[in-house]
Order: sequence, then structure tokens, then C-alpha cells
Amino acid sequence: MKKLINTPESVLEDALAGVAAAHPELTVDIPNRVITRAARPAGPKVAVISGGGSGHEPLHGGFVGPGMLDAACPGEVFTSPVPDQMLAAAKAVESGAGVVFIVKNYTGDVMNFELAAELAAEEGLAVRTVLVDDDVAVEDSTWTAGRRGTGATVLVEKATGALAERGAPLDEVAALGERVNAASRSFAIALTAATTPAAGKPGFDLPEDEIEVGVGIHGEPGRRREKLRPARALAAEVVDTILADHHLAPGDEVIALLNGLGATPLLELYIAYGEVAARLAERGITVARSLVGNYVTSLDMAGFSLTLTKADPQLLELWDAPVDTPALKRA
Amino acid sequence: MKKLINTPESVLEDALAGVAAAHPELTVDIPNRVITRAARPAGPKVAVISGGGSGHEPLHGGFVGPGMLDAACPGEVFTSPVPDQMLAAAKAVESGAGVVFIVKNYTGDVMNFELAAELAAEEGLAVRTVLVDDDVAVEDSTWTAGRRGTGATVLVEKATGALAERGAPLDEVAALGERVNAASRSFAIALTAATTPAAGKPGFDLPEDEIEVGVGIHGEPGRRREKLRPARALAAEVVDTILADHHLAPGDEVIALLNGLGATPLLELYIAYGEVAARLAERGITVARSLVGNYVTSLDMAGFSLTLTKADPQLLELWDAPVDTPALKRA
Amino acid sequence: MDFDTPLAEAWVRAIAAAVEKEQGRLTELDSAIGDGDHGSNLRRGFSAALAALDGLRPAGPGAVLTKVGSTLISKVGGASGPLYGKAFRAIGAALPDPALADPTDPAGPAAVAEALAAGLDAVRTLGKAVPGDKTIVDAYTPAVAAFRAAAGAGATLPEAAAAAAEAADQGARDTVPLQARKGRASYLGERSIGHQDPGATSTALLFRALADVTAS
Amino acid sequence: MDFDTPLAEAWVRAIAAAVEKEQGRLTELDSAIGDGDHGSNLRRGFSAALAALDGLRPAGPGAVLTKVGSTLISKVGGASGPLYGKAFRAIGAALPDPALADPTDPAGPAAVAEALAAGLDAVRTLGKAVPGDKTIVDAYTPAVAAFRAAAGAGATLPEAAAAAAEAADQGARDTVPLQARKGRASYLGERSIGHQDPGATSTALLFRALADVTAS
Ligand SMILES: Nc1ncnc2c1ncn2[C@@H]1O[C@H](COP(=O)(O)OP(=O)(O)O)[C@@H](O)[C@H]1O
Ligand SMILES: Nc1ncnc2c1ncn2[C@@H]1O[C@H](COP(=O)(O)OP(=O)(O)O)[C@@H](O)[C@H]1O
Ligand SMILES: [Mg+2]
Ligand SMILES: [Mg+2]
Ligand SMILES: [Mg+2]
Ligand SMILES: [Mg+2]
Repeated sequence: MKKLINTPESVLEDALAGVAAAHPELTVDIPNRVITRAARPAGPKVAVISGGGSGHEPLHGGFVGPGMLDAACPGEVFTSPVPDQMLAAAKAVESGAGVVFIVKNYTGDVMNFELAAELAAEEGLAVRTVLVDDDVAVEDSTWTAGRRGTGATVLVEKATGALAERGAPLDEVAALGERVNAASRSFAIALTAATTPAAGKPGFDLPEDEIEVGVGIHGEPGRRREKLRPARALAAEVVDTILADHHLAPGDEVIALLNGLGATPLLELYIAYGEVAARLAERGITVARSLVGNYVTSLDMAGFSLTLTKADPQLLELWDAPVDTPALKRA
Repeated sequence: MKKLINTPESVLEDALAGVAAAHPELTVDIPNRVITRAARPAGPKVAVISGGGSGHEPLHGGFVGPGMLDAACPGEVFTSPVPDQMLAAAKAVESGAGVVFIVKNYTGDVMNFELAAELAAEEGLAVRTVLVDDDVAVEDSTWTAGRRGTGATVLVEKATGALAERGAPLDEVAALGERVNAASRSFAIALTAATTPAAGKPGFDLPEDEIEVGVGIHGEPGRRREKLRPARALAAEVVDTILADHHLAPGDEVIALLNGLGATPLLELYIAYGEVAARLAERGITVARSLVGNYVTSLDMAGFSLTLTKADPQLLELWDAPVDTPALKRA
Repeated sequence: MDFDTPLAEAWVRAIAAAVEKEQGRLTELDSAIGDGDHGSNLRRGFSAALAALDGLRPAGPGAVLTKVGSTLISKVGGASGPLYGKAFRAIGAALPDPALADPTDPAGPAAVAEALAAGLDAVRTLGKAVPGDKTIVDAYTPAVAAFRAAAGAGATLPEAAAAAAEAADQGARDTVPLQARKGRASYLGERSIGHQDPGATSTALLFRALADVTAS
Repeated sequence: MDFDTPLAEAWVRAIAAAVEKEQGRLTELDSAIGDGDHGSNLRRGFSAALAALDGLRPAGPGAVLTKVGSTLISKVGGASGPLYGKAFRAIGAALPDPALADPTDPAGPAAVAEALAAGLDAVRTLGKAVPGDKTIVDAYTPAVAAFRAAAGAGATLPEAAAAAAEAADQGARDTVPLQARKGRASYLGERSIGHQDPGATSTALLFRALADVTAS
């Protein structure tokens, strides 16, 4: 394992020190592991707070700023944050209009945010939780922990953040988040496994000519392994898998997020996106907006995920709304 | 080699198709391999054109847009573009105020841009060329092709682009570019080698516990190999190497670009930046502005480069000026 | 032997030592069907718990374990943090605390059995797993049953703890053929079969540690 | 044998075939001391040159080679594109072109020697390399010298071309101990020693192809 770190134990703390140094527009509470905007809102506004394990950067800290998150709670690498973080974040950023927690659907995240919501309620805060579960690789049944939350998190954070910025009330912001999640589906393909600093070796072994189809962002193995194929074939498979699960009809518009998992060059992501766009066109789906790049990563995993969110005028308007965060900016 | 491509031969064309699909605000001339802004300037303005081999994305296509480049000319992977591209770009975007070519100092780039400048001059265009050569790993002597152009390219493109946007005349824009280059120094460390699609295997073999110090962005080997050390030690070495070559005194201000080479997680880049910032503070240098992320990559190479540009009020003001490109945005 | 403050502390120390020693194995098991952090999660949690103990003296065994639970919740994260955290908080709350109760009537095997059972209830309430889901519950359930049975049959604390440790070990091993239905491993579907569950394995470590410290 | 249009075309075809065959080796050499694209660069260039020839008939040998040069400049990029491009343009321009000159007085060995020398001059003017810098020049210079000497001594075109090919091969091999002072390999400093220069190697291929097509 070759990593640009000091020690596996200090990864999160050292990275937060770097975030603090790089972003004077953010306040980084290193002991409490909370990232907030340096500037507080003028009047009461719903506070949008997200969090999850580290290793998915820029998610979530990179999305803190006007028009998106009020605070992010980064856990240890691939480990959900602890309730104390969410409580500290909520207390730091709430301004009387309540708090929305955005939670990716993993057992650990769900439980830790649940405990945090209890603690926050005890402190008199109004809390709503939006669960993100967009990964079609996992069957959503009583036999599993349910679908994982992946790329749609970016869209949920962007949309709720934009709406909250306009002064919408708590229930409306939370309902929007649920609506965006329900309108979103994702699917991922990995070319290599991620190596966590703690484990020191790849989370799974993948032969030199094989890929993991339907992989999770913590390296949870996917639906199956198969031989590597050209980008065109992989893109078609990803699009078709999502469409098989999505209520989209020819003529529908989507927001498309072609997301790199960390170690795939942007050059290749654009190749994949070109093929995705071509396939969507073949299937009669119009891409109204797109985003190509590394947004929900899995450390040094090579591969990509695609998220398709059914668009409508309100969502497009919120997607286009101004945002000023380290990783997403729009005038 | 596992890559998200169709064929090694079609990498550039396929990626350009993806860029075209993802960015309606850009015009992508795929046959000519030229990326320009979709919107032409209202009146005459100096056209800033950059180009170089592909594999360094978002450089250069990701920096086309208001406030930065007018056009980018992507060559094949790690291969400088051909003169026809620069000529086509110049003809597409010039608006009567002349053209600035931004050229990284590599033999191929220099010669191809030189031929392009001749062709453009034959067509009656006023052309100035700004050479970027910031990499302190290479001794600038008559025994080498001179210092390589690396991270400083982003700063040269940003500053000249901002100045051109304001209507500054050709010679002033070119002189500014030279000034930014002269004020900049870079140094890079690789943890792994890049694999080009054509070669199909890593450009050099690096043992599991060694790093290449002073590496180039095409995998040109560096000053030496050594054992991997903690991020703190590597950051200190990179800072000290640059400062040994830079005319910086305690109290000076810099713009710092902590750049990922492609496959290093953002989490690790922030760790490295935290250590860089700490070391600069120790050395009495103030970071006035910083940028952390993947901006001048080398395909799937793991590692980072640091660029330090001595700041002054004009440079800071141009750095902060509005920009709206795929990879760099500022309101 | 009674379940007094020194014993509670010794148990926590023994768990911390076991987790330190077995961190690699737990991580390996979690890499196979999870995300490879179970070992470092518990290590971080129990070393924080050890540190937290230092500020507590003198306190009853219940207070010690409650503090351990709170510390795990605050420091671990992931699935195992809240689950083990809630468990230790419940065990601590259920243990008769000498500081509150009659100091001459310390917790005997039966009271300990009920306290451990309260921990299991907390895990099941929070995590909603049932036996057979390939989780902590699969080691914890037989361990409580064995402890209770032994205590009911008049066993000493060491004897009951040894029986529980044995049952937890067996329960952890019995997770191998199961298909996970809760937690991250459930994403694997049938591919989770054939691997021992990391959480059940760490639960067995917890009970083995209790057996060790009561035996010595 | 004269340097007529069919021969010019045959030469280009032979180069294209050689580059296709040796692409891997050129890339390997370029990986060692450059950026690993020399093989694919030349392959792209010469397959485009072949395609460009089809639109040219009937044209003189000079026009053929000028077109090859322009195509290389337009399609290759990198260092080798402009260098070889300018070289072929210069060779083409210097070759007596039957379309312009007396068709009964085609280019003989001496005229070909001067045309090849014009190509070398173009390379040196653009690239500013001198012999010993570990570049194309190190194979091209001895090849021109050998060709010229043979032509001066009354050799036929096949004989002169064979001598040039031999000299170019030797020149390429002689780059192994050199330290590069031009191009990407110069960044390596002393670490460039011990590797054969890819550009000098492809120059040797060019001259070998000329010898092959004149011999057959
Ligand atoms: N709902 C649940 N109930 C009980 N135990 C669970 C549940 N979900 C997961 N676990 C246990 O948690 C263990 C994983 O813990 P850990 O790796 O620390 O957390 P994470 O899965 O968040 O990375 C699993 O092996 C399993 O035993
Ligand atoms: N200034 C120069 N003069 C002559 N030949 C040169 C010069 N610079 C580089 N070369 C030749 O170019 C070859 C590399 O070509 P190529 O790999 O296609 O281009 P690049 O170096 O741009 O990747 C080198 O091996 C060397 O022989
Ligand atoms: Mg985890
Ligand atoms: Mg090249
Ligand atoms: Mg885990
Ligand atoms: Mg090369």
C-alpha cells in the first residue's frame, strides 16, 4: 500500500487540517469533526446537514457552502460518523428553522443518525431525516439492508440546499429531498478495488481482466464479476440496468451524474459519459443537465457510477441555482 | 491494463465526444480537435489558446470558458497537438485583437506551436507565445531541453484569461503570462507510474515501497527514487525544494496549487496540503490563495505536485476574477 | 466472585487487549463481506473506553459499563458503534450498582445474566436483526441463553461466563453457512455464504474476555 | 534504378510497414527514456501518409514526399512529427521532380544524396540538435554521409541506400552510451545513458526501408 498519509490512524484529522488550511470560507472543528460554513445565515433558515464515512471526497465536506450544505460530519474512512458529530453540527448551524439530516442508507449511518436525531430532539431541535437509497445493484427487500445510498446524495444535497437557501420550511425541504431520492437511480462498475489505510490492501481481489459490476462505494462487491469490455458496452449496460428499474419513458428528461470512483482519469470519464449520452439518446431519454467528474468517490477505486434523476422544472431550477462550495460552484 | 476506453486509437476522439455531450457551453470540433467557447466575444478581445497532449485533464479543455481560455487544442495522449489544430483554433476564436499561445516547454509542444505560429502569421494573425517552464526538477541548462511546463500552466491560463477578458492588448496579455510563469515553481512526487492506453503498461516500474521524486507529468522519471515516507516529510521536501529555487523571502505571499496527478484520492491531497501549509508557515511564507485538487494530471498516476506562485496585488486580483469553465468556476 | 467495579474494569481491559490482538482478523473478516473496518472500529472504541475509565473512579460496575457504552457510541461509528454502545449502556443500567444499592449485596450470576440479556435486547431493538441474519445477534443470543441456563442451575460467575463464551464462539462459527440479511454483508446476497460474520466474531471475543477475567 | 514516383511510393509503404511491425519496440524504447508514444506517433503518421498518397496520382516523387511531410506534420504531433515532417518536405522539395524537370533526367544517386541531406538540414534547423545529443540526428547524419560517399564513388542507388541503412543502424546503436541533451530524454540526465534513442531507431528504420525497396 502506497498512500500519501502520515499514519492510518490520523488520516481523518490530518485531512481536516488540510481542508481547514485550504478553505478559509469553511470552519473546520477538528476535535468534533464537523465542517460548517464560516458565515452564518442572516435570518433563520433550515440547516441541511450531511455526513458519512470519509473516503468519498469531495462528498460531503466539499459540498458545504451557500446553496448546498450547512454542515458535514465526516466519519473515519468508510465508517459512518458518530452521533456526537451530528449533534455538534446541528447545534452549530441551526438557526431556528430546524435541521434536515441527509443520510445514505447504510446500517451504520442510519443508526448513528437515528441516535443523533434523538439527542437533537432532546435538545429541542426539530429534525427531519432524508434517507438516500439509489443504488439499483442492491435488491430492496426484507432480505437486505435495502438499497445503498450513492451518487444521488449529490443531487439531494444540491436540491435541498438550494431550497433551504430560499427560506423554505423544514417539512418542504425534507419532502423535496425524498422526492429527489425517489426520482434517482444509480449503478456502478469498478475496475479495481479500493485500499483503506487501515486494511492496507485492496478490499477485494480483481483479476487483471475482470471488473466488478454493481459495486458499492465502500468496495462492497456487486452483482457479479465479468470480463472487462469496451467503454461503449459498459456504458450501455449501466444505462440499461438503471432504466430497467426507473420509471422513465421516452421523451423524459434526466439530470445525469457520471461519477468517477477516485482513480479513473477524467479523460476516461468523458469517454464513458460520451457513450452514456449516446445510449440514453438511443433509448429516447433527454439529458437536461449533466455533471462529469469525481464527486462520490471510493478512495483509490477505479471505475465509475452513473446516476440518473428524472428532471422536472422545479428540480432543474434548483439544480441550476447558485452554489458556492469547494467542489460545486455555479454563479 | 484496465481502462475505461473503447480502443487505444480512439481515446481522444471518444473523449471529445463526451466533452461535447457534457458541455453545451463549449463547441467541440472533433475532426479538428479543437475546443472553443460556444459564445463568441462581443467585441475584439485577445484570444488565449492553450494546448498540449491529452491525459492531463482537466488541462486544457476544462479551462475553456469566460475568464480563462478561448480555445484548447488537445493532442493524442502525452503527445503534443499538431500545428493544424492551433491554426484552426486561432482562426475560430480570434476577433481582431491577436492570439496568445500558451505552450508548455516540451520539445514537441514548442516545435508544433512554432509551426502553428508561422502558419497563423502567414494568415495575417498577430501571435504571441508564452512558454511555461516551472518544474524545478529539471535543471535549466544547455544540457537539457529546459524546465518542463507543469502546474504553473493553470495560473498562466487563469491570469492571462482574466486580463484578456478585460480587453487588455496583446503584448500586455503575453507579458503577464511570462510574468506569472517567472513567478512560479513546481515540483512533483509520484507514488505510481501512469499507463498510457497505447503502451498498455506503466511507464516505469516502481517498487511497492518506493516513490519517484521530481517526476514529470508524462511519467518522465525524476531526480531520484527513494523510500515512501509520511506525507509530512514528503510535503516538507517538496516545499523546501521549491523554495531553494524560488526568490521568496519570509513574509512573501504565494498562490499555492496542490495538484493531484490523477489517481490520488482527494482525502490524501488534503492531507498533503495540510502539511504543505504547515511547512510554508514554518518557512515564513503566507498562502494568500490555494487550490487543492486534480488540475494537471498524468492519467492514472498517483502522487501530487505543488506549484507556488509569488503573489502580488495584480495577480491576486486576476486569480480572484470571475471564471466559468468546466473545471474552474468563480462568481 | 461478584461483578464488582474491578471486575467490570478488568473485563473492559481484557476486551481492549483482545481487540488489539485480533484487529487484523476482524478486519479481514470484514473485508470479505463488508468494508474492512470492523477491527479498527473496535480498536478505536475500546482504546477510548480504556481512557475514559481513568476519570471514573470510584464508580460501580454499572457506571463503568454505561460509560463504556457511551464512549463506544461517541467514538466508533459504523454499525458496530451504536450496537455495542447501546448494549453496554443497557448492561450497565441493568447491573445492580453498589453505589446505589446495598453495597453488601453485589451482583450475582443471575443478575449478570439479566444485565447481559438487556444488552442483547438493546442490540435487537436498534438493529432489528433476528437470529440467523448473520450478525452480532447470532453470537450474542446463544451466549445469553447459556449464561442464563448456567446461572439458573446454580453455576458460579466464572462457570456461567465460560459457558457463555463457549456458546458465543459456537454461534460465531455457525454464522459461516448463513446468508446475511442485515448490515453491509446483506448486499452480497448468496456471496455472503461461507464467511464468518465479523460482528458475531467480536461478540465472541467479548464473552471470551469475560470468561477469562472471571476465571483468573 | 531511378528515384521515380513508384519508388517514392514504395518507400513510404515500406516505412509504414516497418513502423507497424516495430511499433512495439519504438514505444518500449520511448517508455524507457521518454513518454512511450513514439511507436504510436509514427504509426498514426505513416498510415495517414499512405492514405494521403491515394489522392495524389500522377505526381512526381518530390510531390509524393512533400505530401508525406505535410501529412506527418498534420497528424503526428510530439517531437517526431514536426521533425520528420519537415525532413520529408525538404527531401521532397529537393528531389528533381519529373513533372517540372526533363522527364528523361530522373534523380540519380547524387541528387538523392543531396535531397536526403536537405532533410537532415531541416531536422537540425528545427530541432537544433547536434550529433551526440542522442536524437534522430545521430542516425541521420552518418546515413547521409554514407549515402553521399557511396554516390560520390559511383555507387548505384541500391548500393548507396544499403550503405546509408548500415550507417543509420550503427548510428542508432551508437546512441546507447550517450547522455541525451535534447528532447524529453534530456530530463533524465545520466539516467538516459544505456538506452537506445527511439528517434534514432526509427530513422534507421526509414533508411532500411529505402535500402529494401531499392534492392528489390
Ligand atoms: N442490524 C444489525 N444488527 C446486529 N448486528 C449488525 C447489524 N448490522 C450489522 N451488524 C453487525 O455489524 C458488523 C459490522 O460492523 P462494522 O464493520 O464495525 O460496521 P460497518 O458495517 O458500518 O462497517 C457486522 O459484521 C454485523 O455483525
Ligand atoms: N531537438 C531534437 N532534434 C532531433 N530529434 C529530436 C529532438 N528532440 C527529440 N528528438 C527525437 O524525438 C524522439 C521522440 O519522438 P516522440 O516520442 O515521437 O515525441 P515526444 O518526445 O514528443 O513524445 C526522440 O527519441 C529523439 O530522437
Ligand atoms: Mg464501515
Ligand atoms: Mg509524446
Ligand atoms: Mg465494516
Ligand atoms: Mg515520446
